[in-house]
Amino acid sequence: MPENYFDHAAACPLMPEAFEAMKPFLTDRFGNPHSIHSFGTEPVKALEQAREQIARFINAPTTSIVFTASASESNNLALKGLARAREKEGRHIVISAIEHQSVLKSAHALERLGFEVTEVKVDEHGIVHPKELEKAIRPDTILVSVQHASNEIGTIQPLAELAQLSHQHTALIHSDGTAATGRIPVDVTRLGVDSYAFSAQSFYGPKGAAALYLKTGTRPVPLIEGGVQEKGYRAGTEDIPSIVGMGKAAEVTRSRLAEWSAKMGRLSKRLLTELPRKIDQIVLTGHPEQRLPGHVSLCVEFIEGEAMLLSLDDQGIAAASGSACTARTLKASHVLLAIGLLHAVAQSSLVLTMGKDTTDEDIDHFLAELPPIVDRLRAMSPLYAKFKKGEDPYEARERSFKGGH
Amino acid sequence: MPENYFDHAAACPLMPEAFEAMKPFLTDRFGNPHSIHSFGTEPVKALEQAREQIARFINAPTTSIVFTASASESNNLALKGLARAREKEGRHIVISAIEHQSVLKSAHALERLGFEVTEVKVDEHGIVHPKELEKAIRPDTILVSVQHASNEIGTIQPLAELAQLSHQHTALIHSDGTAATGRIPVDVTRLGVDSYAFSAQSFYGPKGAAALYLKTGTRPVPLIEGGVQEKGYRAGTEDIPSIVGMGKAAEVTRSRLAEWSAKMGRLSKRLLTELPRKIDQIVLTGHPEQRLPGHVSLCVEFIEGEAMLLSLDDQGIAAASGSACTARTLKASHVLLAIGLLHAVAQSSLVLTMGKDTTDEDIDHFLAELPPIVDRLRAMSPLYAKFKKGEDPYEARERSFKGGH
Amino acid sequence: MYSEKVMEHFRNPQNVGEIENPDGIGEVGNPVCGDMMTFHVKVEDNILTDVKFKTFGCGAAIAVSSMVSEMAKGKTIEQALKITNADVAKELGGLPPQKLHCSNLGADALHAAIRNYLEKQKGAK
Amino acid sequence: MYSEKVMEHFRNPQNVGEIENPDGIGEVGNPVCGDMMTFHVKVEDNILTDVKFKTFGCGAAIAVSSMVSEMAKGKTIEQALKITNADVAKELGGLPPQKLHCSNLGADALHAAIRNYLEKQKGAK
Ligand SMILES: Cc1ncc(COP(=O)(O)O)c(C=O)c1O
Ligand SMILES: Cc1ncc(COP(=O)(O)O)c(C=O)c1O
Repeated sequence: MPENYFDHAAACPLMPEAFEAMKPFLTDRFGNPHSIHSFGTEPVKALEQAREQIARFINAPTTSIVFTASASESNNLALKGLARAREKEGRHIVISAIEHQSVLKSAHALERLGFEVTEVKVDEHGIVHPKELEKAIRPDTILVSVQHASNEIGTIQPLAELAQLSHQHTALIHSDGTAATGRIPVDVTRLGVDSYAFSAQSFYGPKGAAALYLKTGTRPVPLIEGGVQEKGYRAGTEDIPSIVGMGKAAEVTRSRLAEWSAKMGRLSKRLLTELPRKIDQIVLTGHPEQRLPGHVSLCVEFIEGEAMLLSLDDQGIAAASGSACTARTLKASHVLLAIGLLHAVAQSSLVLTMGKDTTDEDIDHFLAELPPIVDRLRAMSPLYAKFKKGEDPYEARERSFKGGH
Repeated sequence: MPENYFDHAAACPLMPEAFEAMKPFLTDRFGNPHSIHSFGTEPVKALEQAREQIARFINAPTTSIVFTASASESNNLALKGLARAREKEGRHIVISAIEHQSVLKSAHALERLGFEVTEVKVDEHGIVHPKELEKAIRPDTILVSVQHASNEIGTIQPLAELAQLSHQHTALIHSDGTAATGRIPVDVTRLGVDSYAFSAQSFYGPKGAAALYLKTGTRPVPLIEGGVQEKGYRAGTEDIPSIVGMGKAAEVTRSRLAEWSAKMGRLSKRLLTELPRKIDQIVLTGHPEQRLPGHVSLCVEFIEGEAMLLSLDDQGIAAASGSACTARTLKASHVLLAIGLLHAVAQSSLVLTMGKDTTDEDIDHFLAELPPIVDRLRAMSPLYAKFKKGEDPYEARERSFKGGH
Repeated sequence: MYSEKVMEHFRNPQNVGEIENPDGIGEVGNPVCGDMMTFHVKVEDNILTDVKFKTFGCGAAIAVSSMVSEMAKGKTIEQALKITNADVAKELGGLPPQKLHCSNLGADALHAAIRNYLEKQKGAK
Repeated sequence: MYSEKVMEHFRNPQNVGEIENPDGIGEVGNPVCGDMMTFHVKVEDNILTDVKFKTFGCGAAIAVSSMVSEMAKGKTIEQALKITNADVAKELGGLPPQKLHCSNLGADALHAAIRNYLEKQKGAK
């Protein structure tokens, strides 16, 4: 097992407080909250307490929280559900070009039902400019979806402004908050969004627990229908242990976030400052200031992401990449392409996401280990050889690719 | 807390073996199975091991299992996904009249997309007769959905026959196995169904873990889209701890089922025999022989279900009812009406579902406690008073209701 | 789910039964919907000297019937007619939202029995 | 994810580099898709006396390159042209399904270098 864990975006450890809170519900308090008998009593209380904890975490009314099983489910419910709920008012949807696949694919699935989707472009730092959003909105736009922050490049969007703008044009706005919760304070009321998706995993809660905030009056067509759980917005027996864990994690994170956030911010700043001094030809991705604390994303030119990850792993460092290989597709991350990177550069992406327990020693270790790895892989790289000879390693190939695909 | 738990259909306790198997994944093995680094290694192995355990549990190939978060989700995915996948071949769906809400509502949601739904009636024991199914099937029928067994009345369907018939008419057949798994052996290959929904809860696995069996070649349009998890049939980071727990529960249940089933069968037989001797005017619901072991369902005329449950709870007995009050609607269970019960009789339903740890003492206790409860509630009941006076307590009211609604 | 007060009335309902030769009878609800109540009242000098009920229904329906009967007993006709469902729910320490219709039924059944008495009085004149 | 053999070749790839004045050069893949390999071969008396490669790509791509170079070295042209992607994957103790295209690339790059040599030979005649 690596000792330096820089992949909190992929999975966060469950905080012990949350596990402790879950235990009774994994053992004797196993009842169904809808039961009439006493086995239902504790679970129903626990369910509503978790709802309160989570509502407080994002400054929302308790009644506005719907539990789901993943951020992907929350995004699908919001996109598909809100579009279908408003289809009589219009059939145009606007999303940013750097949304998570669960938003992207939900939007494109709606095209098969007769909706039209416009993707708003972002600038080279991944920012959705209000001006660009305004250009994309049409009179028949019913729904806008812009993430709060990016897990791939760390950029935080000017969400409150985008929300205001959407509302001026009578469009609802959904936001995917998966990357933001647990890193920055979230206040959905102040942000003014109509719905907000997030999952327990981003703040040391259990897997299988997530939520969708629905502003009072926001009523999506449900995705999973059946029983009357979650006011009919999401059928299925409630996963009380996971919901309880999510509630506890939200409560603890809320009280510690300022401190965690400051520390993670300082550590990511260190990397962002020191890495370019140690390694040449790297591209820091995302916004230099408007970015998530504890988030570092870069491209190390001429070497491929997965090869770096495997080498880091050998040195006890766990990290991620947006390269095609790591995503199990043949295409580089659409996010990295959207900010204007060449495909070949996007293949060399490295994403480091810290957590509340990341230390300066972790950073030291990383700073010591990455440069020799880069050297070794570049020594094998035909692209680096070309670069060293003064040739352009990308140009011709990038062009042939764009023609070819 | 009641000591006599007769509500395993609502919630089963997690078996300790499953909890033990989950623990490492709730603590240090928290990684994401899609990660390149070593934190992904154990989770990905665990995921595939669980898939094997679950496949073996229902005698299916390992590749045919898709994980979801609830039986409701599995039913929604099967119904909506298969209908949409085959919509070019026809737009007619057949379901039985006694399906769970998650099947019922999924089918009716499809009506809004242009599908037609026929509900096949059942006989007074809740059996879907092949002849009735045949009458309902049309040339444009693409999908049939019949549950394997009923959680409300315990009846087991002649599923293999119904599957054969559906296939003769080139319709796919989905089955909701939620009530069957954990009570009777399930062999989806022998049954011949195209998809089969079930959840870990019915066999002492964790909440939040469920699956959909998809026969090789059966390809629903996904409900939750995004990442490439579960071969694209269900996006969202896998809930490894719950999946591991489900796998372990399946493995243990598979090896003990014959024994548990025999014991539960003997205990439910005891109740079915002794209850009518102790209480007059009760109606045993469901099929007298083709029924789930450990399942007892009845209507105790002239008293309402919830009142019985509260009284039982006071005596330490946890049970369920299909009455309107307990279902939080104003309508009595559609299942009880479908088998021909009067509304007023359906309101007096009582459902007892035993588990692997239910004992003869539990049965003794129940047999001792129910009769005085019935006496007390009947003494308050205006319907019982009418019955005692020789009047018909239902006739006029039932008629006026049928006219009125 | 229910308040202690509701459970107390459910466990030990007051005034269950029928009155022999009642002055008024009210019957509301429908077993088809899960609740039915009959109220019997005895009236002397404009006062409800006795109130009895029988109820087919859930825990709330039984508790409400018991509470209504207690609240009505000893009151004048006018006072009893002023008992509202909100009063009943309040006296019971609250009812779950989905059970508020039960408190409506209780007050209705009482009022129906009183109206039955009043109509009989009119007929007798 | 990868077999021990793959990781071994990834960690200590054999024959990395370029050959000065190579007899054949092959370049396949496209960095745009995440993998690119160049193979250099030296041929004496119809035998591959030296094989070197440079690879931009994932762990599998690097391991495949290394394995292909080892398998080819010392073989005749004809033998080397018969090395298939399946052979390479097998020698590596298997590859994950989504990585099989990397083994294609490795064999392709080797064959491209050999063909380059053969063409030059033809040209020289
Ligand atoms: C027969 C049947 N199918 C499906 C379900 C839905 O299960 P869940 O609530 O776990 O999604 C139930 C739940 O009780 C059921 O009884
Ligand atoms: C920004 C963002 N949104 C949504 C998701 C989906 O989360 P899940 O896989 O838990 O459904 C992810 C997952 O990494 C994400 O990064």
